[in-house]
Amino acid sequence: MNLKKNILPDKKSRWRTVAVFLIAVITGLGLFMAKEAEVVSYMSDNPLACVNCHVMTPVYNSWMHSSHREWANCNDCHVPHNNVFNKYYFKAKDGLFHASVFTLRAEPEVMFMREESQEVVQNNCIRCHVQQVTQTKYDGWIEDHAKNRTERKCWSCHQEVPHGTVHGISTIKNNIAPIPTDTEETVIPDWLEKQIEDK
Amino acid sequence: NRKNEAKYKYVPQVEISENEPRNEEWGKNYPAEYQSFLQTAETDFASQQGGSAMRDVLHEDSRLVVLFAGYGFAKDYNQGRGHQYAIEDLRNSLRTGGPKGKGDGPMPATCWTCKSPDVPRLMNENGIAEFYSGKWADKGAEVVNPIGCADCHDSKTMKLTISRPALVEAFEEMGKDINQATHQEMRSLVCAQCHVEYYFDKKLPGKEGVPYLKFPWKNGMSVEAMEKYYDDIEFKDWTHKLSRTPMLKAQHPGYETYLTGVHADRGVSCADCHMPYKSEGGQKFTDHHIQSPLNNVANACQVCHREDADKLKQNVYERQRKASENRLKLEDFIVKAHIEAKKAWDLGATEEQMKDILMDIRHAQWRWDYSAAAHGASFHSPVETARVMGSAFTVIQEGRLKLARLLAELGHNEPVEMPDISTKEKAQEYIGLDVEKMKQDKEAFKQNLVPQWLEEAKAREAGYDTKKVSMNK
Amino acid sequence: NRKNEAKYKYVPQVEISENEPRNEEWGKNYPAEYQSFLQTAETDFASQQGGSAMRDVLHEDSRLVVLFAGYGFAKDYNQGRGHQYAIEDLRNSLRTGGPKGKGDGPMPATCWTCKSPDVPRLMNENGIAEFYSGKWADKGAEVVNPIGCADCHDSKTMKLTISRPALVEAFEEMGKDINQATHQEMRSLVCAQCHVEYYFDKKLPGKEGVPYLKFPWKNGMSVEAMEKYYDDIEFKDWTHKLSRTPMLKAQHPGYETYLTGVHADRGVSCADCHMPYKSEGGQKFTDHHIQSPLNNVANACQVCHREDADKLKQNVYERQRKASENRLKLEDFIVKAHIEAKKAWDLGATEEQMKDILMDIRHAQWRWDYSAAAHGASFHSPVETARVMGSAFTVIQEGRLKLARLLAELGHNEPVEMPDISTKEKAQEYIGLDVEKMKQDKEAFKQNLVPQWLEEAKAREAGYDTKKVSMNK
Ligand code: HEC
Ligand code: HEC
Ligand code: HEC
Ligand code: HEC
Ligand code: HEC
Ligand code: HEC
Ligand code: HEC
Ligand code: HEC
Ligand code: HEC
Ligand code: HEC
Ligand code: HEC
Ligand code: HEC
Ligand code: HEC
Ligand code: HEC
Ligand SMILES: [Ca+2]
Ligand SMILES: [Ca+2]
Repeated sequence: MNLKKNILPDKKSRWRTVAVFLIAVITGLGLFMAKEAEVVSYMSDNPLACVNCHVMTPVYNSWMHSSHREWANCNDCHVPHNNVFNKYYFKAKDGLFHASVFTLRAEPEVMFMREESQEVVQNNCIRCHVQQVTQTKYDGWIEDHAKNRTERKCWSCHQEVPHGTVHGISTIKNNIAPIPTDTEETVIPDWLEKQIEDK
Repeated sequence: NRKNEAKYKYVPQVEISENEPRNEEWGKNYPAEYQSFLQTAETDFASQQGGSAMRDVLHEDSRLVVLFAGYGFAKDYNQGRGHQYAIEDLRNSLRTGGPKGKGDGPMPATCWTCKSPDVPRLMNENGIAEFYSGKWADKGAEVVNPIGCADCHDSKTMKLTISRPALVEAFEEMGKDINQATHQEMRSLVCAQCHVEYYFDKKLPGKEGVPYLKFPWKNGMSVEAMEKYYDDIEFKDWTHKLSRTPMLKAQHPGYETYLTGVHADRGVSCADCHMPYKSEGGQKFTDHHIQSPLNNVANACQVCHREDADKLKQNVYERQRKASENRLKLEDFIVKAHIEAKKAWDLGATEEQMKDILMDIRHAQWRWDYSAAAHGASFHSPVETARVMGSAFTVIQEGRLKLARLLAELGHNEPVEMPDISTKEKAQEYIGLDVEKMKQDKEAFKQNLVPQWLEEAKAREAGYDTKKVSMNK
Repeated sequence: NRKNEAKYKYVPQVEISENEPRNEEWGKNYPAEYQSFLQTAETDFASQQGGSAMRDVLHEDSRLVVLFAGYGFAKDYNQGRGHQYAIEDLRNSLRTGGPKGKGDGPMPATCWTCKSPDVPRLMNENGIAEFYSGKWADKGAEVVNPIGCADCHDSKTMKLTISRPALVEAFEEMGKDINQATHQEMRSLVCAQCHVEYYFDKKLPGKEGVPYLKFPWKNGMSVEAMEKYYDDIEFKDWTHKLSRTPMLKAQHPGYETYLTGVHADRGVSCADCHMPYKSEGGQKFTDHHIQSPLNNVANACQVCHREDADKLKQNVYERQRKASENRLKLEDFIVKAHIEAKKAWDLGATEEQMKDILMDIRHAQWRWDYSAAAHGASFHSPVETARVMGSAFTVIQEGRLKLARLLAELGHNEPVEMPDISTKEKAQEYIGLDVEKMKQDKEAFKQNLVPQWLEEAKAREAGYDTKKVSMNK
């Protein structure tokens, strides 16, 4: 009761109606957001989860054409991997943030990683490449690596890993990518399917 | 919903109908892809052994004339060039002869299958077996657009799609469902519609006599598995003119050999190297200028390899050099085997005496061809290519030893004299080809029949246009 | 600076004198490296074709007995195992026979060269040519420590160092200065002191008669360059017992073939795979358990390749399988050539008639051996290995065709009957080896001479110890 009191204004107040309305809107919006963003799929590691948002298509496509496609999916880089709890906590937080921005249509033309995200990614680069970047025996092979890697972000040099050197929502000509909502599962057109059956 | 909104952020200029064969129509909606696609008309790049320039394979290596004696490839054989030329090169090739009209000429209609987006259109309109029926010249007016969008894309969704039944049927024969292919696999499978070994099955139950296009993958895609497939059905592409061997032609097992290489093993697709991303005006798209990646190392290789472009080229060249070093020796041996077999026949050898020998020649040349015909194989899969050549060396050694003993028995115990086949012309003369005649026929065909085809096609396509406008509300 | 700080973090327990041959002395200062080094005594890992387990090559593939007829390798041939066994295996090998004392036995002192850190010590004390002089048994009491620290390290700085003159001299002959080698190159060059093709030059001006250890690299390291080198100086390792061919033995051109592979091309060194970093108790050090990397894929391969360990193993096995498939066929052919040549001699062939044929056999077997003897080559450089085998296929085909014609001329126009060589024992009997006798001699040697050697060595080394303590202020 107390709680209700704290949230809802006095029955008599005209704010009451407004508040009820607002709550309804927020809940509805939340559900809408969840649906729009395919919240459930967002829990998975499948990169398709990210393409639920068209704004993610450019990064998806650039990743798809990158050296890392076969080894690292989005979450391998963008989500902490130090422990399971952290992984999902970060994902949820991040997901809600993205979803809100998205729903508000506030996405900038060119996105940047927030500082927190940068740290996460940097740690993930190191997680996979730890031997290459920390073993002194590669000092000779990769000049200056030892010093630079500690003071700079990996991608300040490895600029094309994995999204290429050009960033921004409009950097991909045709925003075509396989999307999770795509229910069509066959790669054979109907006419051909029929012709083969008829044969 | 906003996703779709974004997906079609580009403004569609026209609505593209199913199986639209005219690439320029698609190009109206996707100008960047179309412009790059047009670049496959360029012919100015030659690498060590590939590239888009016209390369006369018989001229560069006249042994092939003898290897293919009695078969079309001895007449004319060029290295593949850009997709834009698929129709033109097919018309120009001496292999297709100089038909004078419908029902004429050496080749079946099936030869069109891998050359044009008119093919799925026709198959849809008339049926698959109907498409494969008849002579090549019968469909000259129908098939006019070079390889293009409708060969690989669904016109509604732009998704990659399989437009050729042979690949679907081959998967079925292997007990696989091509619909299970992942997106990444599709980026190779669209190529596997054409860049594969094939044969014409004239004994298909219910379709007897129709040269039905098939891929011999039932037992697997290795050189041995396909060889067994052909041996089991006692198939032959032709009978060799000199040695009378029942021969097999390995056309271009590009996909099959690619699969055995380390790039395929690591999930790298054909499109990754031959259709990398390209940036123009700050925008990225799939480069549809399909060509030798060596003309585009920065986008094609350096995405994954941080090496110098020159070094990467050298890596490719080195593998190609090592392969061709042995390939040429192998060819020498097989050429000799054909000529030695001819000598044996001339000296009165019997069918019985020749039987095993001819099988050795058949198998050796099949294996050689499997390793050679897909011009990319020595890079796509250098280790498998070398293994296959090794197995060919083995078979041809056995064959030539038998031949040596047979010849000795027939009274000829010394090396058989070899003709001068040092140039394409000499070799073609040796096997008895009248090239001048063939060229004249071809000229006549180009003067008379081709213009008719083009006119007919123009009239037909003018019809589509109207249909098109009406659809484009 | 922090790097140096780390480098000298250990507290030296003893001062190690120049050319200290006793590994345990070094081990006092570098216990982690020493402990891992001791693990080369393990023999519990067998991969598809390698590993540390004892593998009798002649038992696994009895064709080799015939290929090496008349030579030591027909008696006994095992795959290399851990460095700890270098001395023991050399003593146990039937190839070194059963010497009864100084001046006795089939092998020269030079055989010790690649087996022990006592070698640089002796060379320093007595001179290089002096070391190579005399019989193997002459130095049995001097060379007792298995391959160890002093073979690769400078005792003062611990820097990698070249302790064997043959490698330095080979570089000079190629007009190169080994002192220019980078640190990364040194990580392979220390191995190249031993894992290379070699021969004994008994004609060295001024040192005539001394089997001086040389690497035949003057014209290059390819199979053709070395072949030419040997042909030019008309060198032979032995005369084949059946075919009377002047033969060459390719010992283990590991470094030469490695250099032609993609890993070397990318700057990956032997040590990267065979001596990766290892972490123990938070401390990182170079794993001195030199072995098949397949027993340690995580550290050896996954540093660079993030693939599944199983997949990486399969990559290796696949390359090895493809190589051995052709290798075995090649061996069959060369075995047959030897036996056919014997038949020809038996039927009265003349030197003149046999000359070319024997050269073909010589070259074919040399090339086969070059591709096979370094057991790692089919992975280190699969493409070059296949190329070399292809060239061997070519030469042996020519040879056997000549043989077939010659045999026909001599009245034998049919396949030569092959003996049963399906097991090591049968093959050794066929080539006329008295294995029982050899084993008895070996037993006697191990009972009588070896214990004497060990005692002498113990006494000598006891002397060093005192010297050592005094140095360790
Ligand atoms: C190998 C690691 C890695 C993988 C895998 C990866 N990213 Fe990134 N991502 C980065 C790095 C590094 C940046 C920063 C790029 C820069 O600032 O230059 C980045 C930046 C971004 C940005 C900011 C926008 C921009 O263009 O810089 C977005 C959005 C993004 N990634 C989403 C994704 C999605 C979605 C996926 C999967 C489809 C993905 N990432 C896969 C490493 C990765
Ligand atoms: C609901 C739509 C949506 C989904 C689903 C989505 N994103 Fe985003 N994402 C956005 C929007 C909108 C932004 C721009 C935020 C800004 O910079 O204002 C963004 C920004 C980012 C950034 C850069 C900002 C930052 O957080 O540092 C990264 C990285 C990123 N997304 C990664 C991912 C990954 C990884 C996934 C999938 C696991 C994903 N996104 C799924 C909408 C989405
Ligand atoms: C999940 C593991 C993983 C993560 C996370 C990861 N990488 Fe990689 N990276 C790989 C693998 C696997 C390869 C390919 C190695 C090979 O082919 O030998 C690779 C290759 C590379 C290469 C060489 C190829 C190229 O594209 O130039 C660079 C540079 C590189 N990574 C940098 C980075 C950077 C920078 C990050 C962080 C932004 C990162 N990696 C994150 C696994 C990872
Ligand atoms: C100051 C620039 C710089 C920074 C910062 C940097 N690198 Fe590098 N890195 C290089 C250079 C230069 C090379 C040499 C290879 C090349 O030519 O790209 C290299 C090579 C590599 C390679 C090997 C690529 C191959 O050839 O397979 C990996 C993996 C790598 N870096 C990962 C990282 C990671 C992870 C970080 C961050 C912890 C990082 N790098 C930070 C410059 C840098
Ligand atoms: C790892 C990169 C890579 C992949 C994957 C790849 N190729 Fe290639 N391909 C090459 C290179 C490099 C060449 C050699 C070009 C040359 O010699 O100029 C080549 C050559 C070719 C050629 C001969 C071209 C010419 O100029 O003669 C054809 C055709 C070809 N590839 C088709 C395919 C097909 C089909 C696939 C998939 C089944 C495929 N490639 C996969 C890199 C690749
Ligand atoms: C399964 C698909 C397929 C079929 C069926 C097919 N081709 Fe081709 N054709 C190709 C491919 C792929 C190439 C490119 C080969 C290369 O890389 O060189 C090609 C190239 C050609 C070329 C140009 C290069 C050259 O060889 O001169 C001609 C001409 C040609 N084909 C004629 C024919 C003829 C005639 C037939 C019927 C007997 C035929 N094709 C059937 C796929 C096919
Ligand atoms: C419809 C059949 C067909 C399809 C689908 C197809 N090709 Fe081709 N391709 C051909 C033919 C035919 C030629 C030879 C054209 C000529 O020489 O006239 C050719 C030529 C080539 C060449 C040689 C170009 C040059 O410049 O030398 C390359 C490379 C190539 N194709 C790669 C691919 C790749 C990669 C794919 C898939 C993304 C693909 N092809 C899909 C039929 C096809
Ligand atoms: C030989 C096969 C082939 C042909 C022919 C072909 N495409 Fe593509 N196309 C591809 C492949 C492969 C992709 C990459 C698909 C992916 O990665 O999802 C692609 C991607 C595209 C895309 C998606 C956006 C992009 O750039 O990645 C568009 C749009 C497109 N093609 C249009 C066309 C048009 C228009 C034509 C005819 C002028 C055409 N294609 C002909 C194979 C082909
Ligand atoms: C999408 C990534 C990708 C692309 C594009 C690519 N490669 Fe590779 N390449 C690989 C991987 C992965 C390997 C396997 C080795 C490894 O695991 O690091 C490899 C292996 C190789 C090797 C060693 C295999 C051998 O045959 O010895 C060479 C050489 C090579 N690539 C050259 C090229 C060239 C040239 C191109 C362009 C025509 C190219 N690659 C394009 C990823 C790629
Ligand atoms: C890229 C990694 C790599 C490099 C570099 C490399 N090796 Fe190997 N080596 C291997 C692998 C893998 C095997 C196969 C082991 C097996 O079959 O169990 C092998 C096998 C061997 C063997 C046979 C071992 C056995 O168990 O039979 C020897 C000896 C050897 N290598 C020595 C060398 C030398 C000397 C060098 C440098 C000149 C070198 N290797 C460079 C990976 C490497
Ligand atoms: C240039 C260096 C070098 C010289 C000289 C040398 N060896 Fe070796 N030896 C090696 C190497 C390296 C191996 C390991 C080979 C392998 O990977 O299997 C080996 C292995 C052996 C083995 C154990 C495996 C086997 O073959 O049974 C014996 C025994 C042996 N050598 C005997 C000899 C004899 C006898 C001589 C003199 C004729 C000799 N060695 C001269 C380098 C050498
Ligand atoms: C002083 C000579 C010498 C040097 C230096 C040397 N080796 Fe060896 N190596 C041998 C001999 C001899 C054997 C065979 C020992 C036996 O079988 O008794 C051997 C065996 C091996 C084996 C087989 C081990 C097994 O478990 O099967 C490998 C792998 C190997 N060496 C790698 C290397 C590498 C890598 C280096 C350099 C870091 C190196 N070797 C340096 C002489 C040497
Ligand atoms: C077959 C050659 C070889 C032998 C034998 C050998 N080492 Fe090494 N050692 C190496 C190589 C290679 C390295 C790596 C050097 C580098 O990268 O700078 C190394 C590194 C070291 C280092 C530097 C620290 C480290 O762990 O990287 C020490 C200390 C060392 N070895 C001690 C020893 C001792 C003690 C022995 C004898 C028990 C020994 N080594 C025998 C080749 C050898
Ligand atoms: C220090 C780095 C490094 C190490 C360690 C290493 N590799 Fe590689 N490997 C490479 C590079 C670089 C290439 C060349 C391809 C490329 O440029 O990506 C390569 C290529 C390959 C290839 C393709 C070449 C071929 O023959 O087809 C295979 C397979 C491979 N490595 C397996 C292994 C295995 C197995 C091991 C461990 C025994 C290993 N590698 C150790 C860096 C390494
Ligand atoms: Ca065929
Ligand atoms: Ca030798």
